[in-house]
Amino acid sequence: MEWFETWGLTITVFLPVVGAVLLGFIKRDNEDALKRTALVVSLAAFAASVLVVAGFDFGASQYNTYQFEVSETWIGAINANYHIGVDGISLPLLVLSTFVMVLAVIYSWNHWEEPKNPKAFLILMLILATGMNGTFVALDLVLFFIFFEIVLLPMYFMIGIWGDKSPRKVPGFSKVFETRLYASIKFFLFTLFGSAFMLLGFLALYFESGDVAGERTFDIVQLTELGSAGAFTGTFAFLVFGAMFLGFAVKVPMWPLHTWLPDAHTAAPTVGSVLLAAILLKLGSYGFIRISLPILPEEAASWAPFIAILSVIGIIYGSLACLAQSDMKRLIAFSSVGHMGFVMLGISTMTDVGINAAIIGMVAHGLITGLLFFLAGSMHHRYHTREMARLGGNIKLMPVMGGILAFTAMASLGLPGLAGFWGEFMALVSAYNPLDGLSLGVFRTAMVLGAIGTVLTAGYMLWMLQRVNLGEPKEEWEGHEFKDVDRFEMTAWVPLIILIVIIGFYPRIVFDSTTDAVTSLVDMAFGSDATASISSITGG
Amino acid sequence: MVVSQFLVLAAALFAMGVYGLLIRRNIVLILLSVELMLNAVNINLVAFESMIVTTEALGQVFAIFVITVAAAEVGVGLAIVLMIFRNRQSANVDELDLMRY
Amino acid sequence: MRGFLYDLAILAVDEGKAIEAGDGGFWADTAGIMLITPFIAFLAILAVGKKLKHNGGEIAVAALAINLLWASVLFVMNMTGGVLTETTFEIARIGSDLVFELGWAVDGLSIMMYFLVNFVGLLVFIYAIGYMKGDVRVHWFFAAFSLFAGAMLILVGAPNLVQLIIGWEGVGLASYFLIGFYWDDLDNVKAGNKAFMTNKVADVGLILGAIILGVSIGTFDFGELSKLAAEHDEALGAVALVGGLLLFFGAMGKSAQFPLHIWLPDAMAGPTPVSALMHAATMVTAGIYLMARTFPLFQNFDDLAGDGRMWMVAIGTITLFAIGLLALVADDIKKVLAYSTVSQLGYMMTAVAAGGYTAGLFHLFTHAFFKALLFLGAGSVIHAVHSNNMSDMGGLRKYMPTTYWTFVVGSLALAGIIPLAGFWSKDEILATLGHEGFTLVMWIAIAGAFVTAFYMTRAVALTFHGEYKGHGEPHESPPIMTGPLVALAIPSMLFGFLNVPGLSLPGIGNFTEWLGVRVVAMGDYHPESVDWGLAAIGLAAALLGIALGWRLWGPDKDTQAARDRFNVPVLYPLLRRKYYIDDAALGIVGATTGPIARFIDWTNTYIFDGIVNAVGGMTKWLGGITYNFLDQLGVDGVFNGLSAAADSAGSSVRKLQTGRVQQYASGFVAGALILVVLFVFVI
Amino acid sequence: MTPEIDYLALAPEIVIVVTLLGALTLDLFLPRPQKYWIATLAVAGTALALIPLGILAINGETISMFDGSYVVDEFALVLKGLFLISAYIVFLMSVNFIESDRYYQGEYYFLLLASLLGSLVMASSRDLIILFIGLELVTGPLYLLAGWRKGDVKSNEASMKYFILGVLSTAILLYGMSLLFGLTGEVTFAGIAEATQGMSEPALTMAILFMIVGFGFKISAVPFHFWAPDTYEGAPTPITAYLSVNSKAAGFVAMLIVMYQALPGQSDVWAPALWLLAALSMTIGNLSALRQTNIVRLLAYSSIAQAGFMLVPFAAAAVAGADLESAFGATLIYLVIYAVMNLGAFAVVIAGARKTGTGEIDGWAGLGKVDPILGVLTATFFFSLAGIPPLAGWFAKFEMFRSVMIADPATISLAVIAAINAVIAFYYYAKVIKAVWLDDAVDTFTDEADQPPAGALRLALGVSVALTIAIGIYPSIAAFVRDAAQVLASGG
Repeated sequence: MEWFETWGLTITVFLPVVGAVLLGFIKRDNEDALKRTALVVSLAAFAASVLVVAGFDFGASQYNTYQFEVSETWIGAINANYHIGVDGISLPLLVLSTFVMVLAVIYSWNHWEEPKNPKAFLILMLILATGMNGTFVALDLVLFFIFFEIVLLPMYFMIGIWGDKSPRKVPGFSKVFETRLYASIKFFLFTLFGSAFMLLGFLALYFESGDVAGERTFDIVQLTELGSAGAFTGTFAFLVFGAMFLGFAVKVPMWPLHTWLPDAHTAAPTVGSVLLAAILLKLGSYGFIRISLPILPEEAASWAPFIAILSVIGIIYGSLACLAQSDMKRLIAFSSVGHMGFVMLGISTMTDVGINAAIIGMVAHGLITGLLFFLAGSMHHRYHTREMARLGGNIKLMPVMGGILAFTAMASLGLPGLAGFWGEFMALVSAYNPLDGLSLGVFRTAMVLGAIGTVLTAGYMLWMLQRVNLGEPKEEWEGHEFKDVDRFEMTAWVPLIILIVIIGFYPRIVFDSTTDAVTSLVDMAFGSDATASISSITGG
Repeated sequence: MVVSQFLVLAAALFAMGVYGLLIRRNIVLILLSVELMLNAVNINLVAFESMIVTTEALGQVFAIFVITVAAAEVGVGLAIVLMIFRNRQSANVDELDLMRY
Repeated sequence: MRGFLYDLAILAVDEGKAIEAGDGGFWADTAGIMLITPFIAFLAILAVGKKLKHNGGEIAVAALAINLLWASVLFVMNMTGGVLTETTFEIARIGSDLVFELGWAVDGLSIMMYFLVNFVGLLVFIYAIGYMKGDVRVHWFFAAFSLFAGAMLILVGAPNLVQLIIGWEGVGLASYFLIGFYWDDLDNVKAGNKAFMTNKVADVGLILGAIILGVSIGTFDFGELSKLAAEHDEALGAVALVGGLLLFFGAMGKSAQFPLHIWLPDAMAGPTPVSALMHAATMVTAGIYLMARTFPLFQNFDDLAGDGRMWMVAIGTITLFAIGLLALVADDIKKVLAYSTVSQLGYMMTAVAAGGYTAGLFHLFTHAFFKALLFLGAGSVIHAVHSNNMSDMGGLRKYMPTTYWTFVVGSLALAGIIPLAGFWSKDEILATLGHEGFTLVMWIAIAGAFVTAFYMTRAVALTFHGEYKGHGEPHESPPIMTGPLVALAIPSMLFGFLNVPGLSLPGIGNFTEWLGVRVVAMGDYHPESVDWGLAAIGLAAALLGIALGWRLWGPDKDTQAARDRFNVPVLYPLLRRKYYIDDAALGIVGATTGPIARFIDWTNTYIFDGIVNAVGGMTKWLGGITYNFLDQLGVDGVFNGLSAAADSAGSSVRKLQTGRVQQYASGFVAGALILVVLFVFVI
Repeated sequence: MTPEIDYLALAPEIVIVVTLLGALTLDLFLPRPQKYWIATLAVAGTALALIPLGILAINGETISMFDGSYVVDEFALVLKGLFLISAYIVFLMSVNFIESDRYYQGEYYFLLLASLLGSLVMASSRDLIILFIGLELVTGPLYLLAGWRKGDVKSNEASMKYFILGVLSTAILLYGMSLLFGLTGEVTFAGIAEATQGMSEPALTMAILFMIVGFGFKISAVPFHFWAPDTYEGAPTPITAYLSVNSKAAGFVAMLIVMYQALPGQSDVWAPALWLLAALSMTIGNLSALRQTNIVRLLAYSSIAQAGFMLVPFAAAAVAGADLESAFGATLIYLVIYAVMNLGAFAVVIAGARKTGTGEIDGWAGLGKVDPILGVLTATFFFSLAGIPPLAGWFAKFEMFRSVMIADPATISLAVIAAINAVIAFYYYAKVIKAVWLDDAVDTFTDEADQPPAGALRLALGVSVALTIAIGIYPSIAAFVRDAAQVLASGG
């Protein structure tokens, strides 16, 4: 396994894109071969990531020390390196990403959107996988940027080609757009806008590091050391943080930069929405944890209340917006705004509890909302509408699917005992007692509002269940033959369900990986007295 | 000797050239305006050379190059004029606005 | 391991009070099985329930039977010496010392609840097999019912606040499922939503309270909490008031305290067994249980034990009296029982809040039996006449004797007639209130006793006496249903003696002692001897209620008819002058109780329900505003506006491209000139 | 005295000269059907010229002739390489394009080779006169080539506009040069650099500005860009490609040499001026491109905007303590990458126009479904132009941003303008991709639609796509250009 220490991550990241190339050589009409190859490749990538977990030393997780680390010169001229590695924070997300990718491939086995073109679709999916896995392991700002952006291309085509073809009237424009076209370009422009400024931020760090450390570097590890040593401060830090904030906040998405999300999610083909919700949104929040916070701790602390406020607005706002939706998928999309609000609230507290909350929140949201989008897709597949007004009595027509929908909705509203609970609960815990020096007023208000947000969440989820799942089916479905969950859907969904329950009752499987890393991250950024926020006031 | 008169002359010629290029409608006349401008340059060069005497008489050399190139340019120009005239029996630049926006 | 309770016991010893408790050995160590079997049953029923004879009912019963074995053994062990231990395992550790644990506490309190839940639960499950026969998707009923049992046991077994929250929301979920069990009709679904949402609102209090307390003392562990409370810990004291009241708010939701009681009557939309087990016997008492679990917190800090307590007692008092009156005008028999449940919960809450730990819990204990009994009886009746309305019943006693007698027993117990269970527990509450100085409250409680007896008599009279007004031929329910009735009637009669003040049963002591050594560390009050004077007053009130009730709704035709005129009391004297004195009496009663009851009914429907609906509607409306205006026009509009601007800018800019070469040249020269001017002359 | 001449150093130029003479003579003797031999010759000659270039590069020593007026150093070699390779690709594009035309191939290749020669000469020039000669040699033939389709009035108009504005710019440029000469008495850049060191003189400022105007025409920077869209549209597409790559590059090289070599001391004059041009070019170019419906015109405006991006690093040079090398290198790298991907884009345009029979973007709808490979290529090149990783374009933009990230309001503000423009630009590049992939096919496809592009064109596409992706994934390939930059950046 020696070689795996060095090659493990590289394999995990690039296997999918290699697979994409392979698919390129397979005849377009040979669908089975295409699907099988894609499945094998994604399974292999998942297996690789599992091997990484197996070989991961959970004991040694001092922050900023990475395992399976590789560092090779890449762009020597600007001292940008191919530097990758995992730690307790990125590990769960990496596994989540490879895992969901496998399910996505399985699901798409017999769910092809029009115009049917499995070859192109699978190729795009695999490219996407490389982008996502890469972002989670990149330890060099330039590399991170590249992976962060690679994700855009496939998603643009997924939404644009296989997206929702219904017309959409856009305020401010005279003409009516096809939803997919509007959504795809909107998605791309928003993210591009954010990442353009993010890049400026990275560059600024690069030069500043040259001034303070003698050698200019994009290396996250080195920059983290500099940052935690207080190298970056003042206006510089403010601007840099702001620039990176734009990049990450758009991706998360944080209010008020979220408006691309409902359109993108709604327009995207099922698998697209799933990956978008399950993984892509995490790239932003991961960026905050991995880059903004360790490298610019003081600045992060001074931005924290602002972020907290935006997060809470997001929570309330997203939930309220959900209550106004008539389109099931759009409702689920808006729910993401609220859930990611909790994640960001956790991060904004700058405490180990908060950041742990954020990470488990990301994982849980990935599983739950991913599953919700699978369901929405499958139902659209059968009803050919997502209008909740036309649905109803689904559980009578399709008991299994209805049951799973009910389960997932419950998980999504943060029912204790299911995965969704820990992220929300611990985010609130951390908000009660944020990093010393942060305004208690702001954060405790945030806690209360967040708690109220959970009520709203429950509200729209039950409302959705009532309109979609319960009551008598509408007349228009008289005599329709509805095929309940088929075996591909089952294979894709059951793992998610199991994981949601397991994490709900035994969150250790995530925390054991993250907690040490997070604790020492907070130690490193804010000094050891900042950690163990719980004990900091009780004296242990 | 005094250089400034020459410079003023050159500037004036150049200005006329520009003026002509802007208001003349006939392409041939436009070409002539260009000639004016180029010659203004030559006057400059020679005048300067006479002021600061360089070992290789760079000014004159430069001027000769300019004259040569100018000749070539006009040659090309006239070719184009001919081509256009063939196609539309006119040498009026105003009529050349097929492509816009 | 002996765990936190043991530490507490030691603490008690320090206070010089003797305790002796075993660690329960095998039975306590394996008590966790009780928390798991229902979930296994849940999955099993979902998997194979449809195929079984009783659609999985047998699985559910089996699961609870196993549980009852453990529960009973522990119950007995606890009687004879006491059991005190907990078992936990870590499910999450954040940083150095924020630890989340799951596990099960085995002490007087939890054992009492284990027994209660499993005993009543088992009987109700058995009953349900008969009751649900031939109904739709029975397997789902039993699955959800088992889910409830599991969640409830997780709740009562919780050694810490987090596990309690898990169970807490779990039972909420189960009740959502079961209230909306007949979801083909959206009204039932809405009732379920209403229950879930009301509780969710209250849960905000619970969760915030848990966070505030937990973060302040660095653990969510009940033992730590009680210990620190007993030690008057400062960090805890600082947040005791707000934390405690937040917990109380949470309790108000589950235990249907005024004004959050509104969901409970609607919850009757569920099948009757559900109402019996969840919305009478066990789930709704979770709030009381929470108060009891965190009892030291409410006792040991002046602000909370002072002003805080006033508020809580006040809420409890309003609940027990005002809501009790509503039972007088309800025609749906289950509604009558529901209002009665709310009012009884009011008693318990008042008692616990006032410091009557034992009194409150003892009433919880006895109430579980006879209220379950009443509901099952009502269910049996409904099963027979296929209607919930007492106006479709009457005279059933000759058709269904067993049901009748058991129902009467339950009613008398509830009314608090000596020597039935209700009498002793209610009397203990009155005594506690008196002792703790809530004299006014005590008198209201006595009045409440009168009202209770009054409406129960009405229920019995209208249901079982007079002549039958329904359709078809009602018949006694099958043994599988009457069996549980009898099985519940016995404890309803006898269990009062388990805690007669001053009476210690040979070898097993009494309820107060079983409840555990923990009490002693918390300075609660429980009467050492029966105050017969007070008892007599309480009893008198009850008897008066029964007498008036009987007089008013007694079995003769005229007054049977009078029941209908009762809703329009102004006309009543004009129609009947015969028994002038009686009329006068009736007039007074009618003219007073009627309007008051109806007024409260009105407020109930138009104010509190109104508020809930208004809040719901408002929120939706807000959602509309947020989305349609803010999002689509505002935030989103900015984005669209920008790109639209860029678009038009593009079109205007490209107009420069006129196609005229000389205009290009002019631009060219102009550019040059501007540059020159700018850099040579300006800069 | 006779100056000693290093023929190896001049070998590339000589090879080209021989080739173009050969082309001329062959044209006399070959019957029409065999004319394609001329194309072959041109292609071969260009390729051949790369050999001595390689040798020189390996020797790596700087050879200076004619008292330092003509220098063959790493910088010159890099640029000559760029010019030769891009010309090579343009020839490949031309082969079938011209064959399909009924016009004279001989002259076509002769003129193109002449222009190429001009650019080669200019890359080595370290003296006003040679620079001027070189520039004119680049432009002169192009006036004619722009009007190559004699019968086509559009083509006439294109060449006419190009010509008139061209000579105007030449005149202004020369006027500037003459002033410069007058002020310094020098024509070699080294000499001028010395003489102008610390000189502050309105006339000098004016001279510099006039020269900037002259170059501004060549690189089609706003407001000297008006000719570009019309000429691009009217000229034969390969020539357009050549215009937008080689002649633009030539203009930039001239600018680079003059600014960094001859006038390093005056950066406080030219940097702000170029700041202005950069901002204008990016903004106006992008905004106008938004509404274009013709793909060639769209590329024209895009090339204007791209010129703006390339000018950005210059603006940084003025700031105190600016790293001239990285600024210089940034422009150079951008130039190289831009050349590769823009040629690719034009190759796609030729192939696509052949299939769809139109240059209108709407006419390309659904091309991706008819010919997926071409569709993928389109996406590759246009996304690369938009600067989306992992395609070469990102590194160009990255370097551009890098050069201006200096703590100074002027540069930071320019960076922000550039960032916003980068986003706008994406929108219209995406328009083409949207048409090709997202829109439903309109059946305007020609009967050739199903045939693959001709061999030469395929080669052109292949070369440029390979480079685009390779550079994008492993930018170090392009980064070596920076070493070349060092030679000049620090003022020679």
